[in-house]
Amino acid sequence: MSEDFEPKIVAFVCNWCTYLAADLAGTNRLEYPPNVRILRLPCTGRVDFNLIIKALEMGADAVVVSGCHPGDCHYTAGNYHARRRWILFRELLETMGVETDRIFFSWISAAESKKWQQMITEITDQIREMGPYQAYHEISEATA
Amino acid sequence: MPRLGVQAFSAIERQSWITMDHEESMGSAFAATSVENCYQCGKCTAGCPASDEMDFMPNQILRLVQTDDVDRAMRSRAIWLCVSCLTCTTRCPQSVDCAGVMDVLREMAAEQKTVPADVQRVLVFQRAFLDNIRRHGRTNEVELIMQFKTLGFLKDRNIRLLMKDALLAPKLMQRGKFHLRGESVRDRAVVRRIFDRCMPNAGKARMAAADEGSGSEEAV
Amino acid sequence: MMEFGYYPGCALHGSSNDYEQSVQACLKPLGVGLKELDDWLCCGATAAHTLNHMLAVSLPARNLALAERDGFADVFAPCPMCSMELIKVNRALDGNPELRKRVSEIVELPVEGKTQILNLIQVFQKIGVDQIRAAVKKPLSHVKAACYYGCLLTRPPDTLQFDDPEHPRSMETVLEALGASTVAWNYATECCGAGLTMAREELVCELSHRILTNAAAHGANCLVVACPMCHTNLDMKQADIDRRYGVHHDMVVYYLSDLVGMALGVDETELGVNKHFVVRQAGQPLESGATQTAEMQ
Amino acid sequence: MGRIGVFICWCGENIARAFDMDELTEAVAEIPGVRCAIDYKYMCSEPGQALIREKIRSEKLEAIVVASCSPHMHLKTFRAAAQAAGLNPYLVEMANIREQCSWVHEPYEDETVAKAVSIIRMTVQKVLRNRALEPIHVPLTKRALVVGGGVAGIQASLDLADSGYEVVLVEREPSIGGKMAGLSETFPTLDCSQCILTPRMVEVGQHPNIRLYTYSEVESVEGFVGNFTITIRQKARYVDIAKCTGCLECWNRCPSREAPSEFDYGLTKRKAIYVPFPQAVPARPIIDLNSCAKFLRNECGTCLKVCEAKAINFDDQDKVVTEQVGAIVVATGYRMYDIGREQENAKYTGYGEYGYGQYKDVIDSLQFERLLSASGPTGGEVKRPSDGAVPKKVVFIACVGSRDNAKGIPYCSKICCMYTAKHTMLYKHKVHDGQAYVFYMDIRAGGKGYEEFVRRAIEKDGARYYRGRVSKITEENGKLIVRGADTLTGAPVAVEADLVVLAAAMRPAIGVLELAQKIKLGYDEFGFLSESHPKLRPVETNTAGVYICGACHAPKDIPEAVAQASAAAGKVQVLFSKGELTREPEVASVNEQACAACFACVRTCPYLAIDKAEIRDRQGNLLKMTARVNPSLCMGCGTCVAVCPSKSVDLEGFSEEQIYEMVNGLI
Repeated sequence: MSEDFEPKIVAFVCNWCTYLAADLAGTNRLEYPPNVRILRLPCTGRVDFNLIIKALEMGADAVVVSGCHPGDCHYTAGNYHARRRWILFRELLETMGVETDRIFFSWISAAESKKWQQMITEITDQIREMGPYQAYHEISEATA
Repeated sequence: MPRLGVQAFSAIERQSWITMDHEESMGSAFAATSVENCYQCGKCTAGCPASDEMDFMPNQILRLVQTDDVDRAMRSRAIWLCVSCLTCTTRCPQSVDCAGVMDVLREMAAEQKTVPADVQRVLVFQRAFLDNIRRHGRTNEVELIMQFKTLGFLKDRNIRLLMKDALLAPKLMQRGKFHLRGESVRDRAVVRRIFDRCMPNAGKARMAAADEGSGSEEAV
Repeated sequence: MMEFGYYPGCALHGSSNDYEQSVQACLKPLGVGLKELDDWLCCGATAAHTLNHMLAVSLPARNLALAERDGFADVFAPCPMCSMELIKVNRALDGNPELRKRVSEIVELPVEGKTQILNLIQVFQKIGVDQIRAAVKKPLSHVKAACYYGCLLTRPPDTLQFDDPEHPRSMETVLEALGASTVAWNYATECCGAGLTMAREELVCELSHRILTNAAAHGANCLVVACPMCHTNLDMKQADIDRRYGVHHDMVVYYLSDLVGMALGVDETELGVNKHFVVRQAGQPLESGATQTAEMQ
Repeated sequence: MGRIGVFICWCGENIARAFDMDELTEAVAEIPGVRCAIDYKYMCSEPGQALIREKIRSEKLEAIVVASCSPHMHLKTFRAAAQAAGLNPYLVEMANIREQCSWVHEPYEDETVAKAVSIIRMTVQKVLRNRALEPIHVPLTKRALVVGGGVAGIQASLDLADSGYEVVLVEREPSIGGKMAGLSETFPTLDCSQCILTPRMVEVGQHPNIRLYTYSEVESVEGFVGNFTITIRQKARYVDIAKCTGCLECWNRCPSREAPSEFDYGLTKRKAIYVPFPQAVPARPIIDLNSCAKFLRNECGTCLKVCEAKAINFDDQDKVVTEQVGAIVVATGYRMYDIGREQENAKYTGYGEYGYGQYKDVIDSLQFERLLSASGPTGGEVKRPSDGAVPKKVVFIACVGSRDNAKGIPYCSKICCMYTAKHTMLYKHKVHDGQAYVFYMDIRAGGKGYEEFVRRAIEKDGARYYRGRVSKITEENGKLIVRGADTLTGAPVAVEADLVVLAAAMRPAIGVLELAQKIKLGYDEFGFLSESHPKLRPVETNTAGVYICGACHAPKDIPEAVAQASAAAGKVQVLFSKGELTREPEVASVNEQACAACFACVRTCPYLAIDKAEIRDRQGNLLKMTARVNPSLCMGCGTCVAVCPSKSVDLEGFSEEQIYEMVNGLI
């Protein structure tokens, strides 16, 4: 692996829990690697899984989807729907040969800034270890 | 069959023990039960026909199991006074199979030889009963009574009890209710094999009953 | 001609042979035949589930396997202890293929758990209470019965799924069809001590004494049972109980089949009623109620 | 669009310490579409906002991005500033380079700087595709429907009516008052239930703002928040209550006295034409078809003859009326667990062992309330039903049904501990030489003055409490033998009682599930209605404009039910306080031509904001079916967008295109 490889991680987070956790991490000055880019959505229920593919296609090395804990969804059940879709979608991705271990699902509440920090740190290390998702980027470039 | 033992009642496994064991060997219809569900309302005690004589009430037996004091539950007289009428199980608001727990404790107590002396007679009777089936495939009442009386006598040397029902025999005979030669099944070999498969350790069960006394001293 | 498989159980081939005699005699005029299960084994009773629960599954399972092998859809088990054990195992096997496999190996016969087990009351229900009513020759207007169900006819309710475990009425329904009256009393489902007859005699006497006392207090002139153990405790032990408590219960205890038979005109001797310990001369009317009790609270 | 202004805030040192602000601003200015990039020390300050306003005008900016703190902090501030300069507020976005960048990453590191730029680039991509939006205005009918005229419904109705709003109160029974009207005295103060409730009932009956429908049921509910259409069925009562003067001559003269009194829970009989109880509101009679000789045998007709007001109408029919309301308060209350009776669901098997329904002197606690009540069948003297004797030993059994998994009710009914203590006390006050026994599992007496109340029952009024359940009740020689356990001594207990009172569980009222389905309310496995959030939205439901209070939500006592009712009324007042409803316009919409009518969105929408709709041509022929979002209900979660297989739904502000381009901008 190249020494200077800086993973690109796209995080789709919900506006009411994980986005606020990331804000709180800031307020508490909890330092973590800058490789993560946060995209704020109203709810993880909004995450269409084509978005995940799209992100990988566009050059992300990993994707994080993080929302409210089960039962805490601001919109009642969006996170639950997201989770359910993901279970189905994951198999499809695996069949297609997508490295699903580059896709992370988590529940982080507005109070769990520490958990956010730890998760991002761990994922960054892990992806740094795995290296860039060259294979997929190449496919998408070739077909582009 | 998983071997029954006190160690199986360790804090973590206790709950799954009763559940698992029943599931594994008897299937779910046998009221796989969790003693943790008992909230000590005492309805079992309130309806128990034998509670008057029990040293621990049925709810207390469950409490002992809940708090990992299975040993005391196993040494209790209560489990041998239980008449298996299932009133407790039927009425339990938490669907705890209290009578089933009594069965399990009796099985353990018999194996670990922790049966108090004054209720040994129950165990002796049950042993004699099983032994009877093992040999004949059916109960042979005369032999069962003789065996029970003798073994019971060996245990408590109570002549009154030994002779007590002797007066009944002629009356039974008079009514044609008493068969000196009991029935046996034709295929006795298969009965033996079933017994051997179910109780590999008990082996020569016949006499396990006789040397049962050893455990009782410490219990009383 | 109706025919059921028949699992007598040890008691009916032993000291409770009067019960077998009664059952056979009362079913004959109803056109019901019984075919005994070939080479049946003891169900294991309380002893098996006290000492070894695998045995408590395997012994009844062997009998169920025999019934299946010989193609019996229904098996009549007059002893509630036997029928409860058989049904319990039936249900366990029916829902559990793994257990079926294991038990089949133990009992050396394939067993599915598909046989329907009937108790005495269910046999009468199957024949049809209306049919029985139509066949009555001597209505039992002199009978004022306390129906005693004991434990195992209705318990455990989830397994047996037979009648209300607190206020059963099925025996009353049969008796009322015979022209008998029944009393509402309190001990219909209380335990008599059952299998502890030998081992805990004093307990059995105490429990049975309460039952006899309550039945009399509610005006019954006889007790009706459908269980050999209940009969033993309440009938055979009655003299003991009388002695122990200084009373004279003098309470006749009938099997349900005795009364059905009597109403159908079957001779009491044929039914084995003369073998009971507490008896009335045939034809002598039952006295109503009041036990001469020396001590009552 | 291509005239985007980016305003980069230093936030004093908070942002500026991490970057060379000049370099950052220059890099941002390079982003395609950016017309100008400007940095300033405190963008949220008045001079900062003035700078934004000035640039919007001078540069003719079409949209702006403020790169500073979290949008949760200042998005509203900057949107207001932009609006002041004539820019639509939905064309303002924020790039969070403080909480999510400068505060958490190493200052001046390349990656930190790169991240800040990419956050801004992403936000520019978004705002480029934002559309000018106007808040959604929804008209509002300022009238409320209250379902249920028990104490909770009465409280909610009066609160709303007193604050000037019209209320439509629908009660299923012939009179309002609910369960409370039948109670004796209330814990923990022992004030007379009817003394405190009946004046409130009269107030409801006379209030100019309350339209009362008794003996009526809600038949259907259409529409949405602010705009519900309610259909109400007024059941035929065979007495025209408009003509009736309430002289009750009919009641006095009716010869029939056969039907068990509903109000006395079957302890007495009532006539065929009757007023449920003397203080009923409306105090107008009703004819019961099933016991009236006129209807049964076409005989009698006495009431018709004696009624001078000509109010009796044997040909009366159900009437259906509609009402327009803007909000709904559901206060349908509870019923008692049917002890020992046939249950509607086998899971709630009864208590045969307690002999309720078999022994006359085994009664439930609502029946005992009637025996204690001065207006009850015994005039407040405690006399047992079988022979009218004064019971000297009374056994109270708590948790009958409640906390009994085997009977299908694992929950605690919450009020039984308190009313049972009250029962022992009132009994002792009336029967001085009597003894009360209580079999209980735990005493749950949390509440103001509650624990003290229970202690008083035990210490002062001598109630004997046994901790244990009862296994069986039998009747011998006119006594009820109660066989329970005292788990504290570890022994069975038998009490020979004259009367047994069973504290049965509280269950939701019959029919509440049908109502819930009509209004689209959630409910739990026991049929209690679900609140929107257990802590923060306790009287709201997930259907906008619908509120719940009282025991339809969970078992609760009178103080709690009343407090909740006032809370629900307060929520309605908040809703009604505006001229119309305004809602955030960032909602979903359906491309109806593309919609394949699979209705996956209809099924997933948590707000039931998507309906199935028909598209017809001018002749009225059905062209196709489509999903259609009701913008008045949509909360903008976007779940429908994600589940739509044909990509025919989109979410304003978070459209498919926007998010794709934002991802593009990030990387």
